[in-house]
Amino acid sequence: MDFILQPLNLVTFFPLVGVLILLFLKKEQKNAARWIAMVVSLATFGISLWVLAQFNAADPNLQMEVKAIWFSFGEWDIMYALGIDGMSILLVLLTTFLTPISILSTWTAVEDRVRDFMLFFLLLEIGMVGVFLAQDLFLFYVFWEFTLVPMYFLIGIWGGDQRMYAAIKFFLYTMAGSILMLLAILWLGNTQGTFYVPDLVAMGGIPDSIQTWLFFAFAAAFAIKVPMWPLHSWLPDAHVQAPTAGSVILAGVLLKMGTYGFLRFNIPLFPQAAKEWAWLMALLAVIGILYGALVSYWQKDVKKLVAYSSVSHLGFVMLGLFALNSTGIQGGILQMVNHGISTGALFLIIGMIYERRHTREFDEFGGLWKVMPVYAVLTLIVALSSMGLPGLNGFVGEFTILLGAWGAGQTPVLGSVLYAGFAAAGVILAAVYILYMFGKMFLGPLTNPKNETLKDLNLREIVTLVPLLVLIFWIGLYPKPFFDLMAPAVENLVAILGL
Amino acid sequence: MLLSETTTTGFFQLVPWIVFFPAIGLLINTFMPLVMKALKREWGEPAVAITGVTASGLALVVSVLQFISLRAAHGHEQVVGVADWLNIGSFNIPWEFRVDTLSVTMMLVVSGVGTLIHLYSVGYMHYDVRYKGDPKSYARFFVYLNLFIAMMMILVSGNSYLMLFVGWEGVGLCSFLLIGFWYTKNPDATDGTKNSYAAKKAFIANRVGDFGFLMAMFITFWHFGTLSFSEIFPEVAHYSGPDGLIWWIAGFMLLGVTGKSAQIPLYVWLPDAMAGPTPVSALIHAATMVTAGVYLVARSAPVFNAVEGVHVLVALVGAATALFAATIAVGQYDIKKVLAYSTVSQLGFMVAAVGMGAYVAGMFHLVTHAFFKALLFLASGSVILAVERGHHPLEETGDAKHTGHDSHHDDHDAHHEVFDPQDMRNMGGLRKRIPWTFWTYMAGTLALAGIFPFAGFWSKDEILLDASHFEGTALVYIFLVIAAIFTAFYMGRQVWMVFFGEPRHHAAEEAKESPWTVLVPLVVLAVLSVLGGFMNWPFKEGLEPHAFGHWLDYTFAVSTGHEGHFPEFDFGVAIQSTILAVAAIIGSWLLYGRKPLKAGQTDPLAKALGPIFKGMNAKWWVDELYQAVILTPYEKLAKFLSQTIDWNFWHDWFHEKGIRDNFQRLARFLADPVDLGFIDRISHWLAQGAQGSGGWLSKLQTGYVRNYALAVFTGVVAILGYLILLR
Amino acid sequence: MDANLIVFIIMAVVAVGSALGMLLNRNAVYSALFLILNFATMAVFYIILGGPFIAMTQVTVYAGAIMVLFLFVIMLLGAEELAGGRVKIDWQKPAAVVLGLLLMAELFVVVFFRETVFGEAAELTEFGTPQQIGLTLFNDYLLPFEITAFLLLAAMIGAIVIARRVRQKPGKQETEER
Amino acid sequence: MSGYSLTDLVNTLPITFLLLWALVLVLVEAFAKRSSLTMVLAAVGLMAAIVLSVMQFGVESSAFKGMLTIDGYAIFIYVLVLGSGLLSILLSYDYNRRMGWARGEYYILMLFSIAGAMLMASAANLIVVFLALELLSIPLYILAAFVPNNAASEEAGLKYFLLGAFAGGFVLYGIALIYGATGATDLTEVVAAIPTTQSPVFILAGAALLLIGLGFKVAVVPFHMWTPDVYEGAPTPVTAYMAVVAKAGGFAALLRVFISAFPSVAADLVPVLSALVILTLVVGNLAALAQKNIKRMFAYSSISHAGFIMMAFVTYGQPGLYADAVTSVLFYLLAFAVTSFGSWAVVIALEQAEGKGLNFEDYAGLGRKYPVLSAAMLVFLLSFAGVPPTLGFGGKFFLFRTVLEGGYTGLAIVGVLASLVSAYYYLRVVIFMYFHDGEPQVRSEPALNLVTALTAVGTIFLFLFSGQLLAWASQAVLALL
Amino acid sequence: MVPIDYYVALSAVLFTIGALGVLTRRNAIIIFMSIELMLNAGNLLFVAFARMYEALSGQIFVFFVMTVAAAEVAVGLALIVAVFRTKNTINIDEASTLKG
Repeated sequence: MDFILQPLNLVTFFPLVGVLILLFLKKEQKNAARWIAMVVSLATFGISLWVLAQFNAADPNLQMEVKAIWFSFGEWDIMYALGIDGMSILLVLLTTFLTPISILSTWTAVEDRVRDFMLFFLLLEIGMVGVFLAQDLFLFYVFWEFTLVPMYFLIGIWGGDQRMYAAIKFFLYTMAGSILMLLAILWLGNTQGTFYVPDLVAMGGIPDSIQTWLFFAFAAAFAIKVPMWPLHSWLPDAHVQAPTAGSVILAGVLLKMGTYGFLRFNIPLFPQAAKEWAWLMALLAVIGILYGALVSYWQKDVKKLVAYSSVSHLGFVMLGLFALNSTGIQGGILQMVNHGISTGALFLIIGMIYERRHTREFDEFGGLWKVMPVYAVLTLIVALSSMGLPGLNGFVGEFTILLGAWGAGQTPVLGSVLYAGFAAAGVILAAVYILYMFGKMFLGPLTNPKNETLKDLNLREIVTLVPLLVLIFWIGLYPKPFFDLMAPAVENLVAILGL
Repeated sequence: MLLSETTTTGFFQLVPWIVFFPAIGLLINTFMPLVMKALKREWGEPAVAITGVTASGLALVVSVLQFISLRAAHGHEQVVGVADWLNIGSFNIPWEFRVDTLSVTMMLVVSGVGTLIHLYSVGYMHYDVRYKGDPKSYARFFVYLNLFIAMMMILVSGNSYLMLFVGWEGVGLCSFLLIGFWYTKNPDATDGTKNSYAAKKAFIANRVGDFGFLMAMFITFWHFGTLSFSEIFPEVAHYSGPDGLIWWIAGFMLLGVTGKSAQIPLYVWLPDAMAGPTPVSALIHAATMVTAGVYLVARSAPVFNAVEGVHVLVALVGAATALFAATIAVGQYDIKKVLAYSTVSQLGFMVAAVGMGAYVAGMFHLVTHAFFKALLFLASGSVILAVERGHHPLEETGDAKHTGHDSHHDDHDAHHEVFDPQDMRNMGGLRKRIPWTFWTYMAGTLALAGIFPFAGFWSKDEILLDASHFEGTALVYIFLVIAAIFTAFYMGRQVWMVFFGEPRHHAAEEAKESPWTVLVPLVVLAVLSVLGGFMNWPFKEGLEPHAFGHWLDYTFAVSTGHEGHFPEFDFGVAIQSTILAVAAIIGSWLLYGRKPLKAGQTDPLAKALGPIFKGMNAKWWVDELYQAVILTPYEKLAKFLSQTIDWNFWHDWFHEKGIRDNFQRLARFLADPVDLGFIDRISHWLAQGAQGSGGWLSKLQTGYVRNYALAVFTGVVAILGYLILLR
Repeated sequence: MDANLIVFIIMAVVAVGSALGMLLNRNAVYSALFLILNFATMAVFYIILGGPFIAMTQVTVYAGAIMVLFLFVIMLLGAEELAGGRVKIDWQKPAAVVLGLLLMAELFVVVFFRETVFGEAAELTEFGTPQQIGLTLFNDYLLPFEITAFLLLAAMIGAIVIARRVRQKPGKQETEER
Repeated sequence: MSGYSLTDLVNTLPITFLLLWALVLVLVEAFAKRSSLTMVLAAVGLMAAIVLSVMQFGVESSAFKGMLTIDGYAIFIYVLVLGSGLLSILLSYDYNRRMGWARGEYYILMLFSIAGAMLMASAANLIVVFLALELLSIPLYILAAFVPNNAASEEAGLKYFLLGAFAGGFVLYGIALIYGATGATDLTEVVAAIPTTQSPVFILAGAALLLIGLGFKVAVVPFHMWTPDVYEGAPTPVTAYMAVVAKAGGFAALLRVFISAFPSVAADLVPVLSALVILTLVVGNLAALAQKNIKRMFAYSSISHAGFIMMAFVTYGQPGLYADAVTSVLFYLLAFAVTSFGSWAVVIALEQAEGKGLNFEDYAGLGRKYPVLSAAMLVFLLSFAGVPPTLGFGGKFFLFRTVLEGGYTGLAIVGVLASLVSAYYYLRVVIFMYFHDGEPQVRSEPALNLVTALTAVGTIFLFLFSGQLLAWASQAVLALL
Repeated sequence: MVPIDYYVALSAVLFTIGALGVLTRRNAIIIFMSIELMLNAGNLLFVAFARMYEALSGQIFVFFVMTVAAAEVAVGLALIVAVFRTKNTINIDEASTLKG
């Protein structure tokens, strides 16, 4: 019992309680399903706050570890090992935070098979939290792959017209990457004799040439998930077709699993390869930043625009991580959170208008500010956060990333400040497409008569957005607590790199 | 001094309130309408106005207190920390306010002019929201204005480049919001005056500048390890790093300056920005925000001083802009466009000044320009308001009726004659109908034209004086002098066209003077425009000499490491420029004053200059050029990438056709080779070769068991063959 | 030349010839008869190789019982010759022949191109007699023997299951059992 | 003279009991003529045999003059095939009645076949291997053709029979060659004689022919072609049974024979095995993609799973590695068995007479109408695709691990790519179940539901608690040599 | 005595002919007979080797093979008869409805 009540066990598996209760509901009990999911996810969030309270920010090591031998195979011990440190705690909090918000957003949007929806959603939460907490590669892989399944259904059942195509593409794409990672994991287990990540990191000693192979095998999985250019082709499909809550989680958390993977595994496990190939990663990241921004600009569908903007934003994160210095990595981590909040909020916002108008084409909108001022203002704030306006969260992340990348550009890691330079140009392009989006939707005259009777946001919708806005301002104005949480762990990581 | 030293130094701790007061104001005006609505009451215009003006006014009070304290502290700078902000490893930027003479000067300008414009807006916007048919926007306007004050205060008072950048982008945002304030207007305009388009344009052009700023910050940080002014400036003087590094910093900053202060090549957004309500044009796009670039250069004086060559570059950019914009201003008909290009031109003066290292002159012109250009814009707003009220008189009393009026107004815009209350060709003879406005406008005009003893004369003269001494290049002086001539000319042209002659439109005929809230700020600013020049009295006799210069020198001397020298007044330069200005005004009288324009008459200058005037009127086709060189290619590229590369090629062709379809084809083949006719063809060929006759081929039968057995057998032969023969 | 060898060659020719006869004959009955001939020659080889009991079993069980069963079924079904013409997959036959030749070649390599060869075996008496076979079978190979018992039982049940089916044909009803 | 004692019977009690029980059932069927009674008794017998097997776990012995080896490995396979038999019987009963061919011989034949599979797992003599193979196969030929007056079923039986006998010929010839090289058929004698043999090429060719014969049984490409046809034509419970038990028996014999007797040819066989694996994975998976009939799809998928298992077999000759290889094969077999039975149970629940209800379209709307059943099917499909947290993933994980340990990275990459492709066709079923609307016809039969539930829960829980299972499997390995 | 290798060679020829029969004939019964020929080729090998090693186990093996053959014949002929009843032919090519 003590084992089960470990904080990390609880935070990971508490949603299972909800799943079990939901199993016993009837199909017709829609509201009950909603409330159960809501309460359970809120409780999970509460538990994650409890974890935060127990977390010692000054300690760079794993904390609150839960460790047990799961099973042995040959000479391996495969561990059930969960642990949390500065690199993962924010992402765990982000996950538990976004889940109830997403659930709230589905209150009226999802009417079909509500129970199943909530069931998949809670399962997804388990998988996501598990990914961020798992400290054993095997366990990590289990959670990693497991997240595919509920998401597949969220897209496939409750998605748009092309949902089947999108769902299967999502599944196969991500799986394609992760199986290569599986091989690399096995290789590591074979040569190093353990899957326990801290041990693997401590051992080191993988020959450089092999590090490169392993690095790219892991990178294949993560880069597809992120998605890094040019592996992003699944993203617009998945995002556009997913239901709102699915998009929120997809953008908010699932993509972070990729960047987190780079951070947690690629960099510390293969430091040599990371240093050697940082330029390539940074290059792809920068291309992603510019490409995503340019492509976003030409979209006719709001959701697609935001989807492509994720390519751009995640490019920033990757650039920060592969600056391989404390500044860049911390910026990268924070930007993961920022992107989760901002893009999550954007998807919520798109969902709100979609629920009203059942379209997302720009041409259908225009001048919405007039009829939906509250909605417009909230959108504006989120959009500005997304384009990195100082004082809002996006800026803090992007600035520290660019600063870190610039610094890395002066060292052999990247070798050129042009990475940071071009990435910074992405800031301009971000303004272009964000303002394009905002302008198309809210500014100009209200020409479409269908929009004239639109209702402004109701209280539930505002409540859905407000927590995100609070964070947008909080991180933008006073990010210190966030940086403080991750700083020791990141310093530790940078020390491993030995730069 | 009324206050003791200890109390006055205590005022420094109040400095964050220059941001907090406006912030509180904007929060109140944002949320109170919602709260009151919930309470079934109304948060009316008076409440909004009082809140907004008070917020700004309190900021002014705090600024004044800072001034007092700083005087008491003999100009010693103070740094007031509020909280940690970014704290990453060695990178540590707190929220810190810097109180020194430079920042306090800016604070006073911003909050002073800002408060006046708030006051002005109380009356102006009352009418404007009704003419635009959206009375609910009144509160929104004050929210934006307060936000702007807060952001501008952060900009001028931050103790680090990063904090400056927060304000820098923040005011950019406010600019965006306020330009797009009437976001539904002019949807069909193609010349960039489409309001939402103008707003975007402003933001994006600014972002390009911001990009430069960011770059400058990155270089700075990685070579000085900090972004804090107090730590960088002492280092810069004896910097011994890679060559050209500081040059890059300064160069990138210049890019930022060209964005924010509307210099070549990024000035294009500012004229379009006049789509915003007039108080906005006055406050943001004339008096304060656009001078942020000038402030940045002045603030970074040590950086600019530390490297050769940058001075020339900055000064040339400024001077060229001054001249270029002045020529365009000559060809405009829109009253605010003229002032807009005038602003660009005057900003060019300032940038040229600070570029030359004449920081005091630049700042001096910044201050006086803030007075008289704000005045001009506000007065022009008053003119516009007057014309608009003449065009369709409003019932002053019943707000309730305005909703009914809204639709009428919209219809009017859409279907009837397009009346532009800002077009000078629709004015004329307004002198008698709106005398207060006229006289204050005159004060502003003379100040801008640089006529003794108006404020503009002193500050512009100081710039010209410095330019005449400038060792970098003589072009700066020449450009500036010509620009000054143009300035006088287009202002003369404007005054003749607007106030003299006969009304050319019934609206001008029935124009009404504006209410007192509009006029009071005009008068105050007019007084400042007249007297403002005396604060930097250039003679040893009379007033305190170079008071403004010495005041600022507390800052510049500390930061640049050497005392400023203040050039003696040069009568040669002064008289020369005055004569030229007067001559230009006379020239404008000859063209526009002597024979006032009639309705529908073409501009006499157009006849005289022909294509040149056309160029001036068309802003030298720079917008078109940018459209062709940057925007269209950008859109083409975006379209190409997104449709052709990303979707058609990468998504559809590569993934769908290339991978998926071929994959399925292969799968089908493996599962059912016979159906695809592949094996049929081989069999056909075999049959032809072996039998020579295909008569019996028609009897189609398939024998799969034998096929299967053959497969097994093939496997056997192959495996045995490999093991026995090949191995 | 050794008389044994001559006998071997003659018998081998007969064996191969009869096998080819089975392979090539259009008529199933003839094929079966050729196969019986082939099995009989096998029995001769078995005797030469010292397996009189096996040879006897070969003749009685294989050539006798099993092949009679074949013939019976052929006759029963009236399937001496196949109805229908040639087949569509004509590449099968050439391919099969080529592969068959390849296999034979491979096996010949196995047989003849080795470092050591299996030479002539030593003279023996008292080998492969029924008594010896029986002893070995029930002594060392009891388990396989038992397995064959179950195998035959299973086959028997299976044959019954397959054959004992009530079938309904239009116009006549009959119950067939085997 | 005999040298046999009661211990021989005791040691082989699971097999002997089962065979004797089958004899009893023959009599019962002959006189009682009630198929339900036979069915119940068969199930009881299987359960008893399971109990007997488990009781023997840990005992290591040989019986019948070394003809049979009873060790943990054998017991593992015993339990696996006995359990599979039990599940098959559960699947069959209602099905056979509903389809109208309920006959007691069905269960008796199944018992014989199971005994054959068990003998294959224990066989320590090539003669026994051959006979056990036939004992496994001959009932299967009949079971495949069990449907009366049904052309498809009869065709399946005949095809299976002809090709099986053909493959049997190769096995026989292979054994003969080995006998020729070593003068022995007992595995220990063979391995002892190999170093001194005069004709190593006989060993090589013999081993290859054995591999081919057994490869036919487990459906390795290019010896697989009977599989889809037979799986489609045979009654579905028989298909389920065949897919698991024939594979288990085949691999059981393959591993024991090759690891015990032919480690010497391992190096030579590696390219052959690798080629077989790659062919199997490629053909099996790609062909499965093109299927519209679910039975055929599962047939091809089972081919691909044979390919996966063969992957581990590639490493069998590396000393110190065969233990892992065997463990992962056993685990994979178990995973495959559990998952496979579950999925076939769902197929049976949807199958209609005359071969209807077997196309993907017939699964449309299953997710909405029968959430539990479709959830179970989802679990099975995910397990097949190797998505955690399912047994299938565990199986693949250990398998790939072994392959990588052996140094066959390329093979492992082919393997993971194949599993990716497999996800595609499994997902297609999921798509029909969940994303299409339809009116699926489903039968709810207690036995069927029991099997579905057991296997679905097992698929997940056995993975989560696979520690014990692995321990068991790896213990089973230790006894092999 | 004749060298054992000759027997092996003869067996190989017979085995191949048997396999060819399976591959080329369409009559199910002849196919089946060909398989019997293959088994016999194997038997010949066993007997020859038994002679060479002077071990009876080879002959025993032949004995078992014969039993297996008998069992197969019982089942196989039953299947052929069953198919014939349904399709009225024993042309194996007719048994090709299952494909794809």
